Amino acid sequence: MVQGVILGVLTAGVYALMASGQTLIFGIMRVVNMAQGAMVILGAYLSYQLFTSFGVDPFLAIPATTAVMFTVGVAVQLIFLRPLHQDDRTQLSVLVTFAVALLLEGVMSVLWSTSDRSINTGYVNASWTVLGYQISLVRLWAFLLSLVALGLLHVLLRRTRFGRAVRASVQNPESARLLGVDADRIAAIGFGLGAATAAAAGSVYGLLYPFNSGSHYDLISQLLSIVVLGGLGSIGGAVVGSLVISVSTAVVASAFSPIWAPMTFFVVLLSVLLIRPRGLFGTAARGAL
Amino acid sequence: MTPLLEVDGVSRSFGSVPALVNASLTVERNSITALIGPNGSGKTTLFNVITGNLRADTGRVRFDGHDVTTARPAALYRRGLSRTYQQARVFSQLTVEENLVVAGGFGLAQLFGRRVNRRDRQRATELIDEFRLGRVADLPAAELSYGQRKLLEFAAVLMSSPTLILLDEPTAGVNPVLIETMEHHIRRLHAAGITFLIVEHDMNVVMRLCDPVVVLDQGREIFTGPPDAVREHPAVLDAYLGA
Amino acid sequence: MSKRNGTVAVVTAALLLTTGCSSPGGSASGDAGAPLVIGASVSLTGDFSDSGKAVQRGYQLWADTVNAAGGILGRAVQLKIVDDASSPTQVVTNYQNLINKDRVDLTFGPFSTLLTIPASQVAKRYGYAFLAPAGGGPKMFEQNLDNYFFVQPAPTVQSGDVFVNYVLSLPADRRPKTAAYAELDDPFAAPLAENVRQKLEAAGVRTVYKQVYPSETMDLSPMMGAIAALRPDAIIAGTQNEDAYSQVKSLVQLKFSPSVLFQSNGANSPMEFPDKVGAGNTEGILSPADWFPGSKAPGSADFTAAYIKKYGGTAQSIDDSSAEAYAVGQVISAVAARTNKIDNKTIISSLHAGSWPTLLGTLSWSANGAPSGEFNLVQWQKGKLLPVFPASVAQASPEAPKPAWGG
Amino acid sequence: MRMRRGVGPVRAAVFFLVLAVAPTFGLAHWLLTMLVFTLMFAVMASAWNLLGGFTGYPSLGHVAFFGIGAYAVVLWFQHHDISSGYEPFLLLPAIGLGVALVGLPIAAIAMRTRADVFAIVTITLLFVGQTLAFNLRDITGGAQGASIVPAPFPADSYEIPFYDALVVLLAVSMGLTWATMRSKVGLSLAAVRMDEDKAAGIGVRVQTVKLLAFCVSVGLTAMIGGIWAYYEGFIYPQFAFDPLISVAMVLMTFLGGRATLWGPVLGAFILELAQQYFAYSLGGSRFYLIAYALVFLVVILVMPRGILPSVRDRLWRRGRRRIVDAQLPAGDGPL
Repeated sequence: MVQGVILGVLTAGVYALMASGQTLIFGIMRVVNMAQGAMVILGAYLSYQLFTSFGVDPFLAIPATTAVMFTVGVAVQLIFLRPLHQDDRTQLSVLVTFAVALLLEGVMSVLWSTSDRSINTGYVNASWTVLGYQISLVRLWAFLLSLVALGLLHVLLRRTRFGRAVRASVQNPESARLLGVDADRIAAIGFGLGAATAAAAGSVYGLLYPFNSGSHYDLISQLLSIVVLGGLGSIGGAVVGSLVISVSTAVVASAFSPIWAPMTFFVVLLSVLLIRPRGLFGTAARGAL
Repeated sequence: MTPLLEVDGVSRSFGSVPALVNASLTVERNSITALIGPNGSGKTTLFNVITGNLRADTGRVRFDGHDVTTARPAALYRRGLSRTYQQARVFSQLTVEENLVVAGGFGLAQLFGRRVNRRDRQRATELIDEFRLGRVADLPAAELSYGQRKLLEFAAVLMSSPTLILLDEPTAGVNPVLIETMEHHIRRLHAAGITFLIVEHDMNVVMRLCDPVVVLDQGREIFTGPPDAVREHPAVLDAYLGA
Repeated sequence: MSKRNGTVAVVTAALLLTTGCSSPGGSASGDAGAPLVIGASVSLTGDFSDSGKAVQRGYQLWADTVNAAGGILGRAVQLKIVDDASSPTQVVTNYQNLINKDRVDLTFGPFSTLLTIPASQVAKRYGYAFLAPAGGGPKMFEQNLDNYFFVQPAPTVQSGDVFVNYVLSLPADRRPKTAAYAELDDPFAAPLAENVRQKLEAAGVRTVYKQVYPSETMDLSPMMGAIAALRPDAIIAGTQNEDAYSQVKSLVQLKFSPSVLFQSNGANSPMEFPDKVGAGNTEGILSPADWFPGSKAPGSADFTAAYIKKYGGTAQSIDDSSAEAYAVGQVISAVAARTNKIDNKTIISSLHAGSWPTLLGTLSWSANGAPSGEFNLVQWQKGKLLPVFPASVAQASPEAPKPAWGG
Repeated sequence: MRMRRGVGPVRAAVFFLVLAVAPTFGLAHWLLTMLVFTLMFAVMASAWNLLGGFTGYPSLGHVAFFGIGAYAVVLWFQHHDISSGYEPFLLLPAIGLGVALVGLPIAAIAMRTRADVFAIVTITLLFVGQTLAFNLRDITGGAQGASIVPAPFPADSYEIPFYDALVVLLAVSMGLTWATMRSKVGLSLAAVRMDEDKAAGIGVRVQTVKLLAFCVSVGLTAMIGGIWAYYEGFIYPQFAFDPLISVAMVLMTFLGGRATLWGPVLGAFILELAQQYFAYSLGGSRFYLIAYALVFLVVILVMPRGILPSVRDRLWRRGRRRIVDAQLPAGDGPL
């Protein structure tokens, strides 16, 4: 039980990181990014490649992978999302980003084949014994890294001019435009940022779990549940959603039965939606960052 | 006889920001009441509370003698209270005719009947003629000009034979000819016995058309009286110029 | 208005009609000299694609070997391999196309029971023999198809029997007293582990933990944590691939090393397993295998040599799915050699009788296509996967108890 | 709405006549098999359109109901023997009705959310369905899968009963679509799609039509699930609740044209035939996924409203008219 909670909390960090990118993209553009999972996996492959070819530690590879993925994110926004018409952008963007996910999956399966990969560093199996409980070193590092990344994201949104512009466009796209915020630029950078968080999370994900080009399907269903649970557009909500989901899953798996673990968070999600259709921290018309 | 609409001490806030503070208002039968006030004074919020689109935190709303504070918009619509929106909300991919028909209200049984039957068409055609929309009757509303859409939305609310119509800025952003058209229709319908509550920025229109005028400022009602008195009233001047 | 669209639909339909009707009348095999076309749908993309490609290599290798020796009854073997993208819908279409459009002479099976069942029914409908290197789950044999032959030593569920026999062969004081079972919820792994559990319980091994986990479980740590807390003598795991690696990794992190660790799959992968869990952590782990490097079974040496020649690598790098696929071909060659005929009827009637030597050992089949042999038990010893039981094939004696992690 | 009378019904009659007589020309089995799968998707796309196209609620979880239908047939066979082989087809209306009823409370909850969140909630349904199918072993056989006795049809005409049943279902589905478009249900659904709050405010029976569309749509989908299970002879949770089936329905509808009568069917014929054919003939080149995704993207970017509306627009450009479910009014352009 306690072991389950420890695991859950440590895992939540990584999910929070992936989900924060997802929710950031939604907050800025009202786009449900179905490709977030595929971007995470792409990030994992990139750091896998850096590790196997050049021996770069996945944690150290993060600046490089985030930079690459930032570019990918900007490109996706500029090429595929910007041309969409405003009227049915929400519906179409779900499809477009899904197609992007398929595209990335296809590219990944060509580049790395479809077999499972995992990043095996020397310390991947190391663990510490604390009060009789085992804490995996990788998970701890992953957790800390996610906290740092989330912290950076927070600072970026709260303390910089870009952040203010982003928050303004989340609150009210109309007035943001009146204030001279270049919506297209913000959207591109926002999508880039979302992809960058996916890359950071991907490096960590590759250390924790085996992955293949099709792994993104499982991932996206969980990410979507997390962001809907927390409330679309709310980064705080994404963090809380990750905690709820990964702790409940881990506890159910270790104390009850793993076969019902995947069901756990869907049940949590549906019951939350029954009471609050907009999620835990979602707000009616305006987003909240 | 009781007034048609009574708003009594309604408050509503968004988070910590109060939009309406103990606001009250009365609309007498067969009047054209204007609701004016500076930007952000709570006019649209009050509209939304009256029509049931927003729930009041405190206070009561009575329509035609019934307490409708917690009524849903659809229920009020069926009772004869209908509204237009500031940005003219019409169904862009429906034709003008269909926009009228869909506003006409129909029961469960009719749901499975023809999309537009002969009776619908008859009723719609009358309005189309009255509002001179005949040339565009078969076009999707998306093809209309902004002013035509405002006219269409106005015409559509008449499909349900309302007793009270709330118009949210009927003349905003339309050309002078159309302003006259709007005024003409309001007068005509008023003569036919329909009551109006109008949010309007154009003071000339208010002066020509409305009596009484209600002034809202910072969520409070600060003045109610005939249009001539509005211009001289110190509180009103304060509200518009002072803040 | 959209008359054009209607027209498009009609034209499309008409086109389909004509192409459909004009499909070749096809000559029903038999001419000597004409190539022997064998069709197979294999998962080259999608969930099962890894093993799918290994199966493809096995088929191809057999075809090359046979053709180098003059073909089958003088007919060159020609493979037509198509992709089913791991989809049950596509696999049906593919065998339909292979049989009725391309009129192949024989069909070989796809990968996985899940795809084999719908595919074998199509083959059955048109009287084709269906030899499959994969598809040994219980549901497959419940179909009672007389054209189906599972080319492995035993139904997958019984591949743990060899482990049970090994445990029972130990003197009572060296047998594990308690066992924990972790079972992947798929058509093979969980029934396999259940089969082992029932037999071990009957033999007095107490079950202290039993849990089934779904296939998409990425994180097995919670379950392995629960097992480690109970400190069982043996962990018996019904596994596939990645979950086997994850289990070992979790146990290493939890610093718990049971004295017996049996994994039904994954651990018998000679290259990937040490790569994924770390070579130092493989020592002493047990797994069943039909083919293993250095096997003395008929044709094994030729197969190994040919494989390395064509695809490179070492004997250690050969996936046993390739060997199983190769064995399918061996069986066909054997039928041709014994009967001097190569048609589906002959194949079906021949294979229900007698025994057939392959590189997986000597195979024979019951009426529903279930083979009646036994697997071998292999164990990791000093970085190599060696057969340790039964004694007839053993290349080393079993190492027990399993040493601590890291060597 | 003055339509060009006669053209629609004639087109439909020709289409269904061709479909109905096609097998009597002795179509090869492989072709019939492809047509069977294509028709399945045509019905499902058409059913999806009733909800996703007309109402604008993009369900990504329809396959959950497909799976329920599939398992319903399995369940039935657990307690009954097969005799004529037609029993599962006779069972279909009951499955459709049953699943429509099951869908009612689900719709009531799910449709509390709007477009994007609704899409996600329906994805959740899919995974709930899959997990239940895996875990309710006594009913579904869990991860062992469940097999169905093969239909006792002669090999020569094995596909025909499936084919015929699907043609009937396609007629039903398109008939319902046509009836929807011509009735006030369609008018109400269109209003919901364009501005649900406003529609509710003017007394449109928003809830009723939404739930109706959902239930009819999932009921039809479930019936296809039943036929699919029977045709495959073996089902497995991952296959019966395959997200890609959901995606296919959406994609076909978008490709052909949302909220049109023929669009989803056209989309299904193009996509499913192409997919089945290319996966077979191109022999699993890994570039297949990339090509698929690129086609998908190009279609959405170039023809965001689908083939039919875009083509019609182009043909009637001088009319500058938008057609969604409003049929084009007759006559020549605006005055």
